[in-house]
Amino acid sequence: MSKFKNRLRRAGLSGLALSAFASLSISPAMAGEVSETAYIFNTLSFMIHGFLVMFMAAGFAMLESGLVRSKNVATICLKNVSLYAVAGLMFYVVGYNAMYMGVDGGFMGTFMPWSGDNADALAGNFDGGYTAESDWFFQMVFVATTASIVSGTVAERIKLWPFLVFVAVLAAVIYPITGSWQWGGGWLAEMGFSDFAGSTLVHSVGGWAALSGAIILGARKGKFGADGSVRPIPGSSLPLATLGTFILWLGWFGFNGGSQLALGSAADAIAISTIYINTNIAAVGGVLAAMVLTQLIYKKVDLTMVLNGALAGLVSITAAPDTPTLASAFLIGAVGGVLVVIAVPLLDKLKIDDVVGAVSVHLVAGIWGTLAVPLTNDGATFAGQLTGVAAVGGFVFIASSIVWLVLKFTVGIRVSEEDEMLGSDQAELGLEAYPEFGRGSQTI
Amino acid sequence: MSKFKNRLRRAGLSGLALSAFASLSISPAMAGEVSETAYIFNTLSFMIHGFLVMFMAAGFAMLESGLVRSKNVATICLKNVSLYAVAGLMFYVVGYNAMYMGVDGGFMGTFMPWSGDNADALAGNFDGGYTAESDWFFQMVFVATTASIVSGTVAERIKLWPFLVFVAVLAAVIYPITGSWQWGGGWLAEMGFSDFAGSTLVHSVGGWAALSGAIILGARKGKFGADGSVRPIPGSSLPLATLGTFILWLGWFGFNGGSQLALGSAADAIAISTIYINTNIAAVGGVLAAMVLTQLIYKKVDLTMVLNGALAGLVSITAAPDTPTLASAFLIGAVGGVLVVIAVPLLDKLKIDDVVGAVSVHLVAGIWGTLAVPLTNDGATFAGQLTGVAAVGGFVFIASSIVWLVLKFTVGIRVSEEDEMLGSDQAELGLEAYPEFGRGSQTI
Amino acid sequence: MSKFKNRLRRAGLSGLALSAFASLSISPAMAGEVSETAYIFNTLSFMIHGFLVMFMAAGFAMLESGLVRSKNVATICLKNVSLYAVAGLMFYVVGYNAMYMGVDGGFMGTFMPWSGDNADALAGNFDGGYTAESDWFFQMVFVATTASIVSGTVAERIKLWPFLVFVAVLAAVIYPITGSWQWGGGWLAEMGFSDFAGSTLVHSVGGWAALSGAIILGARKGKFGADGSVRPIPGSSLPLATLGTFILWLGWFGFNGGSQLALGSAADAIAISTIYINTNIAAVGGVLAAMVLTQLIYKKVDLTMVLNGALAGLVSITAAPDTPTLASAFLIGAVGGVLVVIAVPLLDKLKIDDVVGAVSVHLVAGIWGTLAVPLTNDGATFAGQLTGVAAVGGFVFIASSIVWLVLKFTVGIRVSEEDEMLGSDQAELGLEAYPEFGRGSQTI
Amino acid sequence: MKMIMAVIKPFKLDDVREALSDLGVDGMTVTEVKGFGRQKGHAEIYRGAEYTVHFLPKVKLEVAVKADLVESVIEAIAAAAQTGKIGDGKIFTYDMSSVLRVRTGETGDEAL
Amino acid sequence: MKMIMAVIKPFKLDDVREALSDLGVDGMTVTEVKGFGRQKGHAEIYRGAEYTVHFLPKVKLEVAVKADLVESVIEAIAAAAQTGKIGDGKIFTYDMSSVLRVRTGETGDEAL
Amino acid sequence: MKMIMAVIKPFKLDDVREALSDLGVDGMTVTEVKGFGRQKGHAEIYRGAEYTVHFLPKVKLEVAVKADLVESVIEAIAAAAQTGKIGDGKIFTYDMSSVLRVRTGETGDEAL
Ligand SMILES: Nc1ncnc2c1ncn2[C@@H]1O[C@H](COP(=O)(O)OP(=O)(O)O)[C@@H](O)[C@H]1O
Ligand SMILES: Nc1ncnc2c1ncn2[C@@H]1O[C@H](COP(=O)(O)OP(=O)(O)O)[C@@H](O)[C@H]1O
Ligand SMILES: Nc1ncnc2c1ncn2[C@@H]1O[C@H](COP(=O)(O)OP(=O)(O)O)[C@@H](O)[C@H]1O
Repeated sequence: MSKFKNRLRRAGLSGLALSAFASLSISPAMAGEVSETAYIFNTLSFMIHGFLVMFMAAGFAMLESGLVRSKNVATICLKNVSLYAVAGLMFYVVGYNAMYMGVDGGFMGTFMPWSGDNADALAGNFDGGYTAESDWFFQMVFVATTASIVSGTVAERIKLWPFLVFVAVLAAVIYPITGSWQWGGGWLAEMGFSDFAGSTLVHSVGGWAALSGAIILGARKGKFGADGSVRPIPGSSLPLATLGTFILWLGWFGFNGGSQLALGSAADAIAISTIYINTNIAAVGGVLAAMVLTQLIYKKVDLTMVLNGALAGLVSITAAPDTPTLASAFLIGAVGGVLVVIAVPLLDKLKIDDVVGAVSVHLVAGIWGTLAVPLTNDGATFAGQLTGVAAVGGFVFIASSIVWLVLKFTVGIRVSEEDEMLGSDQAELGLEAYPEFGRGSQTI
Repeated sequence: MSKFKNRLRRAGLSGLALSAFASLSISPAMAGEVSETAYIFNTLSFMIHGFLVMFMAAGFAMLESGLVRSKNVATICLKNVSLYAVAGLMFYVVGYNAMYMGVDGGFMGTFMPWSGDNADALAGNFDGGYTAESDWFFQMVFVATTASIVSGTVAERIKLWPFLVFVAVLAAVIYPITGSWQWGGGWLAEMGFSDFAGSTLVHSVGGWAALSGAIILGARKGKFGADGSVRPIPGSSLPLATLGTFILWLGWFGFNGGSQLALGSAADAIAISTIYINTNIAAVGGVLAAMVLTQLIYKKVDLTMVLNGALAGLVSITAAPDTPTLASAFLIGAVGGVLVVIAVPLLDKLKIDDVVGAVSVHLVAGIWGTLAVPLTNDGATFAGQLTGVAAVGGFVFIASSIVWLVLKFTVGIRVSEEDEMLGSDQAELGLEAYPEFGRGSQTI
Repeated sequence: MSKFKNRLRRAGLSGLALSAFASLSISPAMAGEVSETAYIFNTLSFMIHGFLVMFMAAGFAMLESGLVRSKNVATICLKNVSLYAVAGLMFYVVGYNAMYMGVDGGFMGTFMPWSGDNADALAGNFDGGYTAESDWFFQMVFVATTASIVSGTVAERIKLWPFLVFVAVLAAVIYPITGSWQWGGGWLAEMGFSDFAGSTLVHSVGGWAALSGAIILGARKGKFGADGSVRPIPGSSLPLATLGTFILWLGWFGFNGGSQLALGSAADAIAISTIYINTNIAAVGGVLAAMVLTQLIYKKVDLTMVLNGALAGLVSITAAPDTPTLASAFLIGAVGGVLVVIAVPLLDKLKIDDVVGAVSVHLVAGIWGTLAVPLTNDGATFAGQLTGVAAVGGFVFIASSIVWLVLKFTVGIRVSEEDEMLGSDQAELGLEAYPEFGRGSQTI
Repeated sequence: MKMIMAVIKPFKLDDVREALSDLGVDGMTVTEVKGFGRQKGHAEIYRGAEYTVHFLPKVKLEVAVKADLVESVIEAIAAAAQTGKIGDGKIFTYDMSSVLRVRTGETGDEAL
Repeated sequence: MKMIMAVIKPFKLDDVREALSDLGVDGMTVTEVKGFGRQKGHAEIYRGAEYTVHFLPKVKLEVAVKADLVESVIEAIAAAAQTGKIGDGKIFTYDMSSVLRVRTGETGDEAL
Repeated sequence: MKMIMAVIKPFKLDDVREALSDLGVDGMTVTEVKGFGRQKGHAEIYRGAEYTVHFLPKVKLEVAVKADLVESVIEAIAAAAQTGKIGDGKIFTYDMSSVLRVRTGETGDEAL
């Protein structure tokens, strides 16, 4: 199967996705159906959109740095750098091929290292559509995003190395398997599931893994009172959290736009630019919904909720950023913003301690976005979407739980109570993120 | 009128702007004048340059976060996120069409929601030049920039919701109206005004709106002594302000480069790359002028002035980034840098409290840049430029003042004196941007 | 000689680099060998990759802001803004032509201002390959990078203006001369040296200049005890350092990717996308090697070393990002990460005070990367590489030392001991980076 | 010789400093503190959960003064710091057994 | 009237505040400090160089109390702050010669 | 038993700490403070407007010592902290009525 068919989407999208083949065949001398120009455009789209998604790693790092206490900031920075490294390496070593090689309607691909092959293109046949490397690059940055989601939820109490082991398994096994079901052309794809850029395959996968981690790890000391009360633990730097959100918003143009997988035809250009504006206005919807709702309920706007709202809007639109009108995209995002305002305190009530709200943002809004696809895309059905959500959720939650539990009962996943008081930075890294500022204040 | 003709610039530029039609008509089989390849390039230019401009929202957020006191940092972050959301939504609901639809030499377009149409392109006729969505995206991020300018000037004392109402009116009515006069093909365009990427239409518009806001709102408590003395109020984080400036500098390649509106021909590629280096060296000029001048006058280089100088250089070149030589562009930017060093204390003397220097940067340098166009562009006249500056300035200042005054005498625009002491973060949001650091220091 | 031949690389690469000429000659009506489409693609590559490299200035600013003490943060911000300005200006005034004009196998070009000429392209002959401006832009941002490297090493004690004088000489004379030897088509290029994107020509040049500066300037007061002990001086903000590293990582896709100098053919697209993934995985190698090594040696992972490790991986791959396999690229980067963990304490032992580790990252890993080229590129020889490393190193170290010494014995390069205690921000700029936070803590 | 320690609202610091300067007191040491008192803190909501901020930002002044100035200094601080609203702060006074100016080695009243 | 000054471990602050509230003491002033003591700081490695962190984060409480409460307040703080591990901190007591509530002008025990 | 409170220039802290260690004093509490004194602050220009920075960064040390050490500790601090330039700081001394070590419950000189 041609690499170009990877992540070929069903449900009415194949027309667009394939359009690169049909047009721009401007050089009659060339044998294949895809012109060299289209080949370059397609590759360029992966590269540009790929580096935008890569930069989301910085966005997650800043968002999470801003939302943890300063005694854990250096550790969360280290986790964000190292998870990107681990995820990228594992996706090369086994993940990519486990997701895309020889899935053929089944349940997983082939666990072996990836290697690219551009012989056809070099010989003048551009029907592969784009370079193997640009495709790998774009797919790789997606798996890093999934891992970033987990780090935020389990922050401030998880041990560094066990966390990285989890990330390795996630990137090498869990993410590729569910990915293969759909984007690898597995059973879900055959069944008619639709998830354009990964509301389920990326965001919910990260969210489920985070959720199982949060439950198994337990809450941070002091988060919940003995009497069941919830004690908020404000983050250390809201401008960094805001910066992180803006970086993620920027990265999302790459995330959703690049998922068109082609830029070689006018139809692709139309699709990607439609995706851009829908993606943007969904975030706008998330922002405004979260603002209005927190103002109404709490009489004050909560900045952290608004940031979460923007991201929830983005996650919501990710399953179908190409089909809605601007107005629908706005509403889809706004519902995401509403959901996050409801989900965050709900998780608190369930005594699930999600430090940055990642479960509410990526899992809850991811489910919503996936289920909302049939509203704007005739090719998708509610039943099909529900099947996908349930199957992916079930698999990821169970698989993640097994990994977390194995880690818990072997090397342990949680820092000691004393180290938690002291902060991971001092306990695990032996340094401080802001060594010059007073430390005592952290408990005032 | 074809969408492609939007923002068609007069004064000798039409040749370049139209060049996309004339060349790359490489596929004889196609009916129209624009090839599919050119269509994709044009669209891609809007998308890439558009996301760079979108990221300027993060730049403004960081610049302003760095230049306000920490007790107002969370609020300024919230304002920057929400103004981007509000401006983007309003530009969809009425702004875009008010600016571009059926202006025909007149004073405004049609106030109705935007909707894109790519039927021609899908039918194989690419004479529209680019996708409707990419155009909308690029125009939308410009209006967000205008709104960001205002937020910096009126920071630390304005109420959140009335501010957002002002932004909504700005994006829906004020900006589109003056925009229609020129880029929408209205009377200013017919008269021969020239403003390539918006020294007047974007930056001065933001600057005038900010100025009227600052005057009507009054200065921050403590900014001016009873004896008329000026009391500086240092910003909380200069590295964030520096980061913001760099992000804005990066975004300006999109701002000016994308305003070529096309990349479909070699002539466009030449124009855009010329714009890039002129834009860059104008900022360089602004930086060096501000450095040398503050060193000479004050015997010390003032980092905040240098950051303002960079931005002033960028604003100055924005009216004509395509026509100057590198040396002229450097000088145009340098004059901008000089102006900002003069304007900032001047505004202080006038008891106008502009928290981040946005009026000096965007309005003063914007006027300078607009008036400087005839120096490097034969198609523009000094009289024509002056007419544009005055007309736009008069309209925006009056319209903004009306809006501010209506808000002032209905819902009120200023936080109470006590809330101002306490800081908007605690008073309006009930949280702190840096909850862990000492707060008392803020008045030391 | 055509501008397009600038930075034409030897050693088997010319095939790829020239490929833009050979293909996409899709319009039979055109006279030249390069199509307009290829011309636009090539120019676009320079523009996109150029703005990514430009943004590295922000990366350096944040990295260095995070690694100096807060009393020197505003100054390092100012230096990073102003060095970018000075370097860019000098490269225009003399640097570019000194590097590229009329080198002809010799030792330097022509010291005169740059000016672009696109007459051929405007006349329909696209054999120049890309616009003159886009080429200048891409080359200019490289010299700014070199200057940024120096600022980090000599931070916290150097005087502002003498530093900028050094940067001016570096950008106008030193960098262009060694650059001309290779990328300008001088003697090194003829001899068979290979340095794809500048492990030696950019990073080592910056590293040697930094090293000579650090030696001549001496260590910060308090860095080394009278008994020869090393006293660590922790940086003020590790999240900013992390952000800076991520921005640099992002920028490196531009740095290495754009150095392909073309995107006009499928072969170029393949090359650039290969470069992207190799660049990325080399950084991954650097991160993981630094993590594992610091864990093994010190029993704790050192975040600052990991950040340095990422950058060392990137520097290591820069000399040949196009030829290795993913696995080799990973290993090349990993060795870079190992080297940095060894070099940092080694420099300390030599009493060379490198504030941010720039010598270890850019010089040590730069040498390694250059020497490693023959491992993956048959066109390069170990002897040739060694010659290049030695010649460039010798020249830059001596030339830089002369400049530093002249400055030292005329205007002086070091702030007074009292000013160093007080911090450059107060002493040189008269302001504070974080005026609201406690200052006394800086010595606790 | 007495040490006067006053806890006041942060935005009153400049007024108090000026009031003391007027009295000829030109030495004091200031610390950022957080205060807990009758002014009970405020209930806030963060991410949907209510909580009380117990400690409020205050500024602590330490002013060493000659015995004969003690009364007037306390009065001056009290007058300048008062808003009449809860949380205005407290002024505590201690005896001091000695004082020394590091620069000159002077002691006693000379050193203030 | 005495001033009790206690240096404790930061994470014990909430426990101490609650213990004092239970005693009816509803005023205190808190400062972030760094402490040096028998708890010798810890050796760390930063960029390959070993060094000792001499000063550890602590929190300082100042609580002014009526004479008859002094004993019980000291005991309450000690009980709430104790972990039994080195570095738990110290409680110092001084005499205070006067106190004034800025808001009302009350003095003496009334002002506490 | 006395409490010695010294306000010094921040960069002298390490020297003072070492001087005290040499005397066998191995306990102290340090606070970041801002000082106002004869060292009049400095005139600065920010964005074209002149202003005076009234408060300068200082460090405050609190050292509780046995009666017989008071003199030598004061001397040691003064010697280590002196630069001879204005703003070197002050050393204040108080009586202390009691001290308690939280960890062990020891009191009096034992507790120091
Ligand atoms: N007993 C006390 N000991 C030390 N500080 C106190 C005491 N009581 C109050 N304070 C300080 O004085 C501040 C103001 O006191 P509070 O009781 O809130 O208001 P008021 O002084 O108006 O009655 C507190 O925030 C605290 O810093
Ligand atoms: N002589 C002293 N003067 C002032 N503060 C002291 C003194 N000794 C100890 N401290 C404070 O008490 C804290 C705890 O003391 P330390 O000797 O480390 O442990 P412990 O109290 O368990 O013996 C120190 O960090 C310091 O802040
Ligand atoms: N009367 C005072 N009460 C409290 N602190 C004081 C007093 N006078 C001076 N100080 C502290 O001592 C520091 C140094 O005093 P200053 O008068 O500037 O210099 P010098 O001690 O050399 O005369 C001040 O910054 C302040 O923190």
